[in-house]
Amino acid sequence: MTLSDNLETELNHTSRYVATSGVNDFAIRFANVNGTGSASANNLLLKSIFRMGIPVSGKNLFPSNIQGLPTWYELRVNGKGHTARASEFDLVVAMNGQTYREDVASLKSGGYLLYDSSWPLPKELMREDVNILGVPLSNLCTEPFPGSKERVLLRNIAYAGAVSALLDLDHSIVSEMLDEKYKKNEILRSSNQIALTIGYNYAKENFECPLPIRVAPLGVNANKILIDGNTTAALGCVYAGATVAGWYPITPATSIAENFLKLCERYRTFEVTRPDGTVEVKRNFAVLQAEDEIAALGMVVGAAWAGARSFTSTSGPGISLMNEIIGLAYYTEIPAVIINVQRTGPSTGMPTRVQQADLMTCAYASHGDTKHILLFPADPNECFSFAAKAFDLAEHFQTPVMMLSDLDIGMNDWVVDKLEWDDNYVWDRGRVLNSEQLAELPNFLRYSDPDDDYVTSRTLPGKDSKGAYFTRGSGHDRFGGYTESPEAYQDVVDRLTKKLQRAASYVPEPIIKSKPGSNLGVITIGSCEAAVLEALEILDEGGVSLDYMRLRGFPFDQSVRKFIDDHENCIVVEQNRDAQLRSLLILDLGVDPNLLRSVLSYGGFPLSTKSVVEGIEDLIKD
Amino acid sequence: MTLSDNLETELNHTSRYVATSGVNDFAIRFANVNGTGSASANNLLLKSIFRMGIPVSGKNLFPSNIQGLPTWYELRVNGKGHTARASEFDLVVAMNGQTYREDVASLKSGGYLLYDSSWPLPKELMREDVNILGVPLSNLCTEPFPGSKERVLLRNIAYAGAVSALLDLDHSIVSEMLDEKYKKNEILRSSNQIALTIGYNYAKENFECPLPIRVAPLGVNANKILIDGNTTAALGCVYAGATVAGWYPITPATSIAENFLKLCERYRTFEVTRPDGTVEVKRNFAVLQAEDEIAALGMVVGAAWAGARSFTSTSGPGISLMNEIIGLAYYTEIPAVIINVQRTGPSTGMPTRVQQADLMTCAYASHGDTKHILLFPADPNECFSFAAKAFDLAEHFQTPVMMLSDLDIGMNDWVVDKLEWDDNYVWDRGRVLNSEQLAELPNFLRYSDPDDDYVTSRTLPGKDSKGAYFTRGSGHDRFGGYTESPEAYQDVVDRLTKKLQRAASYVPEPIIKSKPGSNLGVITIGSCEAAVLEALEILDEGGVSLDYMRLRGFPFDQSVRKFIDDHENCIVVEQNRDAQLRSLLILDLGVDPNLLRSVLSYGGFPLSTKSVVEGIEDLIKD
Amino acid sequence: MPSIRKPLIPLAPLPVNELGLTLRDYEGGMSTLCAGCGHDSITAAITRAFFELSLPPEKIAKLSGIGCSSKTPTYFVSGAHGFNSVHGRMPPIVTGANAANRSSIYIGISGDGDSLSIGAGHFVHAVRRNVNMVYVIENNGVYGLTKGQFSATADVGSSAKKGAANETPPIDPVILALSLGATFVARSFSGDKGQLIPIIKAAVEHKGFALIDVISPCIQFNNHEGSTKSYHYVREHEIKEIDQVYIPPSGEITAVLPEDGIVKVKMFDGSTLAFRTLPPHYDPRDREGAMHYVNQARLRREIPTGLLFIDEDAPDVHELNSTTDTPLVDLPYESLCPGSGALARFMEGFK
Amino acid sequence: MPSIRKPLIPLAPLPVNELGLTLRDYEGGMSTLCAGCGHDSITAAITRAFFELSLPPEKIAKLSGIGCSSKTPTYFVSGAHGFNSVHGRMPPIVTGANAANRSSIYIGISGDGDSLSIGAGHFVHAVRRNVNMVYVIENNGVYGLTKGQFSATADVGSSAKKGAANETPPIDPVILALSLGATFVARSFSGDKGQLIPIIKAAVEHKGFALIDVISPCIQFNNHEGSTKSYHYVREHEIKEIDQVYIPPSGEITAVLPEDGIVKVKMFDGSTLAFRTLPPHYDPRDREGAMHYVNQARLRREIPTGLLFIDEDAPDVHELNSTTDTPLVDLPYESLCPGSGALARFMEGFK
Ligand SMILES: Cc1ncc(C[n+]2csc(CCOP(=O)(O)OP(=O)(O)O)c2C)c(N)n1
Ligand SMILES: Cc1ncc(C[n+]2csc(CCOP(=O)(O)OP(=O)(O)O)c2C)c(N)n1
Ligand code: SF4
Ligand code: SF4
Ligand SMILES: [Mg+2]
Ligand SMILES: [Mg+2]
Repeated sequence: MTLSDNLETELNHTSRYVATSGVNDFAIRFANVNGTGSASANNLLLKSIFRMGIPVSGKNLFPSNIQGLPTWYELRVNGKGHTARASEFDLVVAMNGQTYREDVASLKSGGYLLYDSSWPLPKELMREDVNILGVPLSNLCTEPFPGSKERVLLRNIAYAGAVSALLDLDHSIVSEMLDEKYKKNEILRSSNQIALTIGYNYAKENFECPLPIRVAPLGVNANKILIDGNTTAALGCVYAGATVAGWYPITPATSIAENFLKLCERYRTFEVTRPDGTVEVKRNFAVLQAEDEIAALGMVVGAAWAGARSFTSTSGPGISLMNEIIGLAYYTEIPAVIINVQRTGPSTGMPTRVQQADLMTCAYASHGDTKHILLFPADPNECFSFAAKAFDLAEHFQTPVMMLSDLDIGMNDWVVDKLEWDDNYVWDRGRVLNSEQLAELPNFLRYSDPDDDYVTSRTLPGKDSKGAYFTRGSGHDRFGGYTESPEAYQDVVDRLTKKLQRAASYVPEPIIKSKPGSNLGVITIGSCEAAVLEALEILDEGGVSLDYMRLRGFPFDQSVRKFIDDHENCIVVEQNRDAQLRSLLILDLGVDPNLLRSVLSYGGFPLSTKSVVEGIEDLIKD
Repeated sequence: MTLSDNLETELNHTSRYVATSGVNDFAIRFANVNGTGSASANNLLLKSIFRMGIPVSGKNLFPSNIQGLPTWYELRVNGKGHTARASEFDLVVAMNGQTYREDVASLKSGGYLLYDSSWPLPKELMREDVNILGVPLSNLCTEPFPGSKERVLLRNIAYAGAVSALLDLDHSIVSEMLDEKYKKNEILRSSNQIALTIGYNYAKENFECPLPIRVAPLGVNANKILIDGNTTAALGCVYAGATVAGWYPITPATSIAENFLKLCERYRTFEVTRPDGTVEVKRNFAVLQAEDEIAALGMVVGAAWAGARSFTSTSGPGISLMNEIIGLAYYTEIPAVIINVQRTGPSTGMPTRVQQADLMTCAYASHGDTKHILLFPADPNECFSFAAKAFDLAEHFQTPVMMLSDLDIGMNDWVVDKLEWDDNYVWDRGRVLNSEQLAELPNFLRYSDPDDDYVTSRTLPGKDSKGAYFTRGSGHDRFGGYTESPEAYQDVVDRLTKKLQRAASYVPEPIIKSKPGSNLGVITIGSCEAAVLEALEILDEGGVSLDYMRLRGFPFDQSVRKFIDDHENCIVVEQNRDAQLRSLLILDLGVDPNLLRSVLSYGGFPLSTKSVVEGIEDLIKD
Repeated sequence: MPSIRKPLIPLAPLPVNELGLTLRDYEGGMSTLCAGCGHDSITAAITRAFFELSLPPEKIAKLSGIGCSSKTPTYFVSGAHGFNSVHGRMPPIVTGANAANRSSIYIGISGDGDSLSIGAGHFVHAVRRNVNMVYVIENNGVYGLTKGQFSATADVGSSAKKGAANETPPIDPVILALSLGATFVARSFSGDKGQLIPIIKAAVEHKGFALIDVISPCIQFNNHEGSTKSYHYVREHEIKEIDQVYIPPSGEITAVLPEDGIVKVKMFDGSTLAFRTLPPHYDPRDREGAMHYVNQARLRREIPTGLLFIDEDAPDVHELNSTTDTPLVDLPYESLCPGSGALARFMEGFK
Repeated sequence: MPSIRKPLIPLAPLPVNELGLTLRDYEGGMSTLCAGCGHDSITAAITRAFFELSLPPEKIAKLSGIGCSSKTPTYFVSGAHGFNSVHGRMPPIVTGANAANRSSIYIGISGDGDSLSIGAGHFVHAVRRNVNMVYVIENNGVYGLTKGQFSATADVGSSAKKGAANETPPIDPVILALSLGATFVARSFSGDKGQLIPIIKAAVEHKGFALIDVISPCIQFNNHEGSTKSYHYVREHEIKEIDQVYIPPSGEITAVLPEDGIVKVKMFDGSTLAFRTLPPHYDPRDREGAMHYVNQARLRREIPTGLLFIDEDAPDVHELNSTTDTPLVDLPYESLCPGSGALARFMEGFK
């Protein structure tokens, strides 16, 4: 145990990770039943707070089911910008009888409980040490909304109204948002406005509004947007010039392909007039819903072989199925972009919950000796830029590139910097020879003449007979010919090793935040960032100073090695059971396992600051 | 560089790894065209030498093709029992014009070249420093065998005759073998005998027989058999009581399922007389040729769920395809035996060449956090016992078990100890509750009440309603119920971690050969054994003493850790590019990567002693 | 069990079947599907059919892939073992289970996505092998669980909830199965229990692969106007031209059929299937006739339902394999292991 | 190129096609298949058909899975890009390539194992999507490359080389494709170049998925007595009842057909297919009729060959997708990237 034992005494053991609640600093949990339309109410609140210029986050904890099961929405407001998942709440809106017990338990002492007081307070919701706010939501909605289905939906808007009064939300912003949302449907617009007002007025009239937990406008969101990572990943593919997507539906990746289709329909269609005068809409893209994930990646590889930028998006089970073709692309050196929006495994696991548990399987996917380039975005902004980057890397290195997003990033709305695009961007198509270049060669040999990155030049079918060669997943030599000779075979696979090593200096460099003098480092990845950064701040306040490194790509660059070497010990924080990121560091950099310790979280909910603080403290104490 | 630098001066740099040729110590290379029937000629020689009681090995280096491409057969005779692949030859039988150049190059200076002298000596075969033995094979066969197809085949038997004279093989043994082989076909028997005699006599008459490289009868094979690992693996499955096999053809695994079927037809069929008096053959087994590998493993898992011992056999691409269902079996805790006869990857690679390159992919197969039990047989004898063991482990631990054989073990004939079976063996069906046991329980909860190995009890469908439960690859709690709760989910996967840890002490322990005082260790696996042991003997003669450990199962037991701890440094010898066994050691035992260095061979031919000696010397020199 | 809660205490004693079990004994856990989902009605029909057949719960094995449809095995017969496996792979899993224990009654529940996209290859081969099982496709033309993508059974012109129309021609599982030599092919509608229950019974009794393609509207994503798998559309276009009554081995006929156009098929276990066919000359043993009939109806935008084809004589997977009558799982180890003597003799061949 | 070596120097100047290329220009590497393998004859037929069609070699893309059959793309048109991919997955790979570059001519070569076992799901969906390609199944009823296991097309009663008889009913790719709505379905025999060459030409011209199921004996593992895919058996049982001549767009008819029983089909590119059908009323545009005809012949143990069905009007994958006429690979980046301005506007929706 070399981890700074001496620091232990300096630690403050009160619940520092539970941000003291107050103005612009609180967390709310909405407990709903899925399929009842609560999402729009919760989203309304999230977005209104965002528009008031306050840092906010919303985490949707939903079941793998369409209707009738518990679903939660957790909203955290934090003026300092700490928006990792909270683990205790200042306000609980309890709309689901099935989960009353755990909902009320998640409430902090002194917190607020809002329930539908059309019926007597259920005994499971009783708690002496909290403030109970009964709003007769159902009763309030009975008269204005006679349809029972409508009423179920609008009851949610009514609680949003009440909450907005309690938190002191800018009523004009909230109301304006409803106008925007239903601008094409006056009936819905007005019923939503009515429901909002009912709730709002009830709270104003019956409670002391605002509560001590409330918002106060800030101006920090001017250059921010509120967006999910699957939308931005799809945008990244559009901006990278991807033309072919092969995909198969799977939660939580589905909305990438669906968004890509929608975006392409918006930006990449044009009308042509047929000879008979009718108008046809033509598409500068092809989105192919495949029969399964094997086919999806097969289509991507076929399209990439033919020269298109192509990608697929999937999640764990899809990656398992793609294993064989990933190896084919690796060995034949065909670019392929795979976006893996990770969920909880193994097997079907919990499809609507988050983990980062496909790191190993992706790094070494397929049988035989293989290794792949991985990108690890941490938020929707990076999903955009890394998705685009994935195509450059895939084509530059002629190999599969996997972007490992996750359900938290992909499906929740995050406040991030506005996306930006450099119009001077030039796509890196890699070494593709055109007819003029071919004409200058005595002959074309597919796997010969590597450049400094150990990449050889390729040609595209349909273009020039001189560039014709035979792509094969079976043994081939540097000329592209079939071989079963040990030397000729090794020659090619040895180049692949070196090529992948070179990629380390092309993937996005790690984000490092060092303080002078700290000899402990924390290493993390992807969606852990917010919780880890907040945890480090809390630990710092308690006198434990740790340096920070977030990895953004694999293979690991020497800068990663240097960070580890510069510290006595490092703690790797990640969301899986088997410490997979730590494993990759050990294997790829040859780090002594004793120098890397783990804080793991793998229950399926987005990482909370609390679990990171506690995890690190436990290690330091040991 | 901590590897005993001081030893360097003690090394003797002559070619010690090329065994000095002579009596019972030489190697022959037969260069043939595939599909011409050379296998039976070469096999005749192998088996005759075996019957003379001399240690011998035959390595078939064949192409992924049915007819017309180069194929080699390498036969090594070594009185001391060193039968690893030789890399230089004392005699080359050059029957293939396409490969003359490399064939003659593989001949040692002073060695013998046998060619078909019906035509003038081809210039590619000219070499000043070797003895050339022309046998006019085609001419000799023209008269007795007028059919051209027949002649091609029998020309091979003729060279076998010549070789048997040159090597002083016991003629009666050789000739008896032909009688045995063709006992049901007199025409073939006599033509083969004629061809054998033609070659034999020609050599006797024209050369000084025997050559200095020759055999002398030994008595060491009395308790030995000459057999391939796919036959013994199939036997192991039969003896273990496996009743269901789901499989899809793939080289080099195909013959496991085919042998299993044949063996079952022999041992597990019986006749029943139908009411109408006709006789029907009934089968106590089901061999299902699946539509693909996914289905093959699906069948295995279905059968195991229903309570049968079931298995599949496949190779790399099949493992890639099975990834998803491997994870299903792991997480639902269903036994499944998978035999992976490894070939050269990645992708289709070289399907008829050997590697040990699926170690990582098998150890952590499937998305999400997973880990699997692996067995590493080193020869056909272990294929038998480990195959049987695999079922015990799979049922005991209710998890997939993969036996990693390879093409060299699986498809080549090896001289090994006779297989033995203990009739007192009791199969370990693991914790399966029957109706009486169920009756004693208040209720049955699938994933509750773990034993010391963290295994819980299961029930079989079709038996008892009280044992009914729902098997699911989605999130489940210890009761077997569906869950999306972090704690309930973690509870189960944490038990799986511990269960897999326990398995370490159940897999076959490593084979360790230590000499007092050696501070360097060599760690290896599977079919590397013969070459590594011979290499260590050679190095020992040169004054470098190394301890030996061959791993036989994963996860690794503490004895493995101890071996590593007991040595200053270890060298890991394995047949893949990426040092996968070394990676497993580092990850599973937390070994500092700096303590493990690699000797890698991955060209696709069976490991040669030379490459091991050179590899170790290079490391020691560094 | 459908998602509407039942009163906890039954008002009158429930009727019992031959095993003395009530309908309740054939129910499962509470459904978590959307209220009104067609799949729940199929669950109810299965529950009733199994109850009426007096199947011993422990003899039932219920398996599925992944999808809303594939969740339903939890909702019937809690006393039966179930296996909710992975997407598309239920057919080989049943094939293996069935090989291991031929004495169970296998019912596989699948969706149109599960069976005809990712699982298409397995479906084809389970048909080909004539695996002895009831295979239910809960066909809603859509991927329910992943929220509304078109499946391979979506008809051309059928529109998605968001308006886009499907262009790619559908795969009709009935035609596909018929063309592959399936031995029992039926189509029904989740809304029509009167027809579905006897079909399920007949399928259970059938020796071999019994396909029941049940149109089962997804009220969440595919029940709007424009969908050809909506309640409305099916009600308008269904033709129950082929109807049948299942007559158990006892021979007691529980329904009276007009004698006109009756076809009787003797089942493996001695029970009888009696068909009333409206087109008087419809022959449920004429494979090509059945295909023609279904194809022609499709052109008229009609959906003929009922048991469309049956072949009781084809060998099933066990006959093809000559599997012993004893379930393989029940064979004692002694009958499986040849023993050390046989091994020693076998070794002689390798000397 | 078949495995018999050709003299290096041609004796007379070789005939050239419209592009000035000789037959040699359509050949590939030396075959490594067994001498006498049916697959080599198919290679030769493809070589000649492509030569006669004057296809620009660089416009040809030849793809395959894994198997002896799948090796053959190396043996024709060296000047074309080829892709020997993985077992069973050629259809999606072609689908992707075709989506990316619709201007190439795609030919996929597969085996019966490759297409109907491991690749069955993909085959089904490539048919359904009407991917514009020539799809050749080199059908030998056996797994050649893995040495003689029965494939899914092995007929019942067909015996393996070692004597075991196949029991499981076969999948007939022609019936399967017809039942799935395939738009071009032909069957032929590797031994019959006179028939095969015009079929290949027609398949190239066909807009959409063109299946050619070619019976192609495996002389190594499935050419013995008892095999129904042997040269002997096919020669005895083949009926060339449906024959056709391919008439190029120029309209120049190179073969004379008896006027009796002639059916002409106009192809997408203006060429014409003229059929001579022996059963005088055979209508190659009648899907059910074709199925019926093939099914009936099978009962008589006959193998009808020829172009059995064609539908030139069905939309192909690009029509279904409304893909732009310019191959996607040729679109400049500017036409694909909406630019920073559009992005800024898009961002407004997320404020
Ligand atoms: C390998 C894999 N790919 C994708 C998914 C995601 N997925 C779950 S259900 C489903 C489709 C369900 O459609 P269907 O079978 O028609 O069932 P339904 O929900 O309509 O009843 C998909 C694609 C998965 N679970 N596994
Ligand atoms: C995933 C995978 N499984 C199995 C194999 C082994 N394999 C190679 S070819 C082949 C079957 C070939 O049969 P077919 O497609 O009919 O081609 P043929 O050789 O008969 O022409 C198989 C099973 C493989 N290459 N990949
Ligand atoms: S989404 Fe559709 S298929 Fe799924 S439960 Fe709801 S109604 Fe049924
Ligand atoms: S094994 Fe059969 S299919 Fe393969 S090349 Fe030889 S003859 Fe042809
Ligand atoms: Mg569906
Ligand atoms: Mg074949």
